[in-house]
Amino acid sequence: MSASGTVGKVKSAAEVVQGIPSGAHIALGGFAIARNVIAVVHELIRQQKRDLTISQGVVGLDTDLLVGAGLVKHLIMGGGSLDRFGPVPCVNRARETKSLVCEDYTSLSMCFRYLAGALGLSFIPIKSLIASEVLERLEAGAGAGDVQRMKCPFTGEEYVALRALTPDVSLVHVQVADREGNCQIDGPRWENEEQAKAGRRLIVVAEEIVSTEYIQRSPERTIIPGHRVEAVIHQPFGAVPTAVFRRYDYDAEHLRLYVEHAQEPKRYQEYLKKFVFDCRDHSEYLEKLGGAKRMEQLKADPVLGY
Amino acid sequence: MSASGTVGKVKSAAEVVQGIPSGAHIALGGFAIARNVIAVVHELIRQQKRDLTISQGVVGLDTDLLVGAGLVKHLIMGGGSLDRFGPVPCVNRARETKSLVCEDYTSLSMCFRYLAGALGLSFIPIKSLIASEVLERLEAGAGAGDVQRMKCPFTGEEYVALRALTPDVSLVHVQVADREGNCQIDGPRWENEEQAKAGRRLIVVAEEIVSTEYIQRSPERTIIPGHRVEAVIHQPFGAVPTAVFRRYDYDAEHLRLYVEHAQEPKRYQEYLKKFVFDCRDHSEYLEKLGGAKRMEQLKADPVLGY
Amino acid sequence: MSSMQVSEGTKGKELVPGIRATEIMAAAGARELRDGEVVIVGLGLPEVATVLAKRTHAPRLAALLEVGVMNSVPKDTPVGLADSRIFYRATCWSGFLDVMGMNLHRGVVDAGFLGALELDRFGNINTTLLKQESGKVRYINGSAGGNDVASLAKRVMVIMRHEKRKLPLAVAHLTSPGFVGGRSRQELGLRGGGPWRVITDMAVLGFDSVTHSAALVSLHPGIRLEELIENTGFPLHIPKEVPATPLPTAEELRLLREEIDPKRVYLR
Amino acid sequence: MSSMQVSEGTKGKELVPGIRATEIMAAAGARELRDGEVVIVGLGLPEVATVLAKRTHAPRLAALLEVGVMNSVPKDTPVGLADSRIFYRATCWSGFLDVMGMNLHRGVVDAGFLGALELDRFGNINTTLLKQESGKVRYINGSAGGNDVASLAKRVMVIMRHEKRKLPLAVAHLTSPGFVGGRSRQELGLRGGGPWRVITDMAVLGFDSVTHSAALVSLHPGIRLEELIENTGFPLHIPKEVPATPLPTAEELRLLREEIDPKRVYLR
Repeated sequence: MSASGTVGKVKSAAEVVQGIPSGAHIALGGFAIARNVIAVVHELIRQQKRDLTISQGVVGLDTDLLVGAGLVKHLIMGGGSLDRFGPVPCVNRARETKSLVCEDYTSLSMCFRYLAGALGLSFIPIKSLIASEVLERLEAGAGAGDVQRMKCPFTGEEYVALRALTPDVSLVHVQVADREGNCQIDGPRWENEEQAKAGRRLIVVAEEIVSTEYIQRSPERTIIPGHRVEAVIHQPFGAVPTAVFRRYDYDAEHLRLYVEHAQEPKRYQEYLKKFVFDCRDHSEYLEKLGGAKRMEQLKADPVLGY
Repeated sequence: MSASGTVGKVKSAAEVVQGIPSGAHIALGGFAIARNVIAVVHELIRQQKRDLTISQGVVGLDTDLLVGAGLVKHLIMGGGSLDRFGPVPCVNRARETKSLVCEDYTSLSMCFRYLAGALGLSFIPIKSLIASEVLERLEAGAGAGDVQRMKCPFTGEEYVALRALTPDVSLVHVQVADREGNCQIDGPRWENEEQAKAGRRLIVVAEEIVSTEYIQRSPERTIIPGHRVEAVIHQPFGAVPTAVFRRYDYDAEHLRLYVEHAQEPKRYQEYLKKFVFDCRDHSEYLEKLGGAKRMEQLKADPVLGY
Repeated sequence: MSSMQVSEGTKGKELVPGIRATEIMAAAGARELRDGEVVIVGLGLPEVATVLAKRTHAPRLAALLEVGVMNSVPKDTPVGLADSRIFYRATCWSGFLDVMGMNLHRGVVDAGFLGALELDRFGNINTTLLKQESGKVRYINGSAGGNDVASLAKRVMVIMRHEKRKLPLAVAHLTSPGFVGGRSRQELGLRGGGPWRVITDMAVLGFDSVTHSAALVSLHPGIRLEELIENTGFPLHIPKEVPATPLPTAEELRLLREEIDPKRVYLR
Repeated sequence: MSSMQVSEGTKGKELVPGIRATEIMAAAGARELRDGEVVIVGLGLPEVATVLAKRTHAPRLAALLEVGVMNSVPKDTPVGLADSRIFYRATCWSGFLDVMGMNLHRGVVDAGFLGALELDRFGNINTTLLKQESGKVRYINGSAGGNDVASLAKRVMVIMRHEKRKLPLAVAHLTSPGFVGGRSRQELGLRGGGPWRVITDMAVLGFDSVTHSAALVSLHPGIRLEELIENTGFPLHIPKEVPATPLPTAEELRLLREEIDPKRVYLR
């Protein structure tokens, strides 16, 4: 059912991923090790959705998992990192072995590309990128059709025009949503509003489903309105081992374990087998991480938010 | 003192207006009969700041007062209305007698012009205005240098490029601000975020001054961060007779009285004399409206917000 | 905003015994909306029509107000878009950039309701000024969101009073484009689908798919065709068989009268 | 983000008895910030320097993080910009569009702190990849906000370890532009003022106003000029009289050690 349907929007990750075709352009709303849509990423791997184009402001564990699993053919990104846990190992290896095409932008130019998409503009100008190898590589490579030097029609100032990004599917992990998809996000929102609204389809993963009355109590906090949302995946601890502010902290232990395995393709396959393929769903995965007891340890202090 | 100063930012309307020169471009954050910066507008009239350029998404009582007082030479607007109380009488009369230059845009094109200003872009494309007399009049008149037909460098689609608006001073009325200028707005925000951040200088009028700790309790609600704010005018009931959501309702009685006087230049001068020139400050004006007793009547119900 | 204000002058007029013109208009407006659609509404009859649609066949209609209000459920009758009464129980408060930029300009708004001072045969709308017979110009409101909605919504619906001077051959000021000069929207370079329905207190009008000029879709019960033609300032395509606008059902009337506008603020 | 991460390898190195290189770097960084300025910060020494400035001469410094966090007062040490620890007690949570668009691109950011894998004589920064001697490329992080800050901030400050291979004649990948090819920022079409200071564990570098190539501003106490030149991969303008970088004051040291980074997470 589309966003305009009358059937409920609350679905499982498996159902949602069944509706995402191989070859799709998926925009991910995570940032490094925060609010990654891990539940959906695992499902994309289990269902072996291939030849994906992934775009993301600052790629993190989510994209690294997909690239490591060999599902990504094209990556459009502003940067990448697992914060203190190091660079993104699978992404960097894939780039070094040239097994994926990569368009390197910057945080702001990615945000502007999403903004243009969200506003229905086919392009937007920017004053970054100029005089850098970032721009030269885009012009000479995969980004050739997406950047174009131009002048302001009023001032004559030089700009780089960026082509809008309108992903086939935008995915965002949020703290709360109601059954209609009205979403509220705690903490900073990086480029989530633009990335979400740029998508032709928008699917959210919510830690908690709240009533519409809850949303109506603070409508100024609704970052994504329900009518834009096609499906809501209700998945508590859906971003583990990445952090969700005010819900739980990143799982440092598991992130270290991930990085250790991801350094080496063979060990990475062991990781995927154990934590993805051998899990029927996210609950089984959480069990492997230590289940309820471990989740309790990761749970955020209500004052600190981590 | 500028925004970077170490002297307190909390000032009176009179002090602030002393720092606004005649001939300035002022962007107003009000909308029809909501959150108008009446306290500052009255002071601009008392101090007779002339030859102003005023820009506003949908002009309301605020601009009508300034135009009626003969202080505005150039108006850049997306529309105008006093809602059920009728059209903006002084603005329309001034247009009919050609005593001011007026650039007519639309709600979205005004918002985009502010957005461009706020983002530091000298222009932004839009798909409104095309094939309308709104565009033709702009091209043939005062807006000739601010609109320019262009094509998307990627798709070839036709757009109208709009020149960014970067007002000399942006004024916004908000429900709460701390002494550093961190502002939170209740209810819809129309184009306030873009209009505020487009300004070279930004001055806010706050119904209530709160502690920074209050701001820190819900930082996701800070629409204007303090470092952008040059001065905070603390003026309870500062927008009367226009409405401030969750604080007070519009004063229907006074709005009717206003419209009645504004129909006719001579009677309008009587209005100005009584409610502006003969008041030393906003407190005296509020007294004339019925003082504390009347304010108590206008005060919003905490659940309904009006 | 004026461009979306309540249509005046149909006060209490009953077209058939016991049913007011405004009630027929509201029901006709509601029937133009489909479930799950996104609509930009103004106050007055458009709001009444939208709420009626939501309470009948279109419970998942998303109703957006340009100032940044979504799906509000007013308890008291608002006087305009700047009236706090219209903010009540909304699911989202944002602003122009979100509603008009990230929804309307983004291309996800299915329908927009507009008001008009004048509307011409090609569905061009004037909300800016009136020209008096003396040639004197009287300014009224300007575009506000009107031009944006007319340019970008997939379908534009106008609810207005049916008067010859309000429906001239050509508008005195082309604020919001329809099929300008009879050209297609694509030729004009406009993304939105343009004018779709004009709902008046006499009839429902549409636009011919080839000539893009106004056509009669249905005549309200109690209105004679000659009366309609007499009160229209431009030639109308008239179908061979003129359908009658369906009357509101008993349930629609009950909802309108008892729940949606019991004080008859708009259903006058 | 990597481009703003803590500089490594200065662990515990004392330049003069009892004062670590990292402490001199933090104090030098703090002194480059003026009260009331707007600064885009990263984690590690830039954050430590900013907090030191705030607690001494610049209480009204506005400290922005690119993810959309302003003026936070972390209680626990964050591991990166995506770490919730860095959100604590902020005055504003917004996003990239606000911080990087409506502040940085708007032109109101006075100073930006960046890290670097490599920095060359014209202040060009590489945070994308390293080329090994075999010619093999190793990817690291990319730009994230680095290129944006380098392009648009009024002054760019880099805090990094002083090593010959990290300070080559030309960077292996020009991620973030300085004075590319020795040209002025205006010639390059860039709005920001470009690289202003490079604060290392040996010296503070600046850029010659005519040639735009790196110049020694001050040498840290305990470092010999020959040692500096030996460890720099590009020619340096050396002033006739080489000033010594001021040591942190007793109060600065107390703040750094007792209040700002008592666990010596960054002041290693």
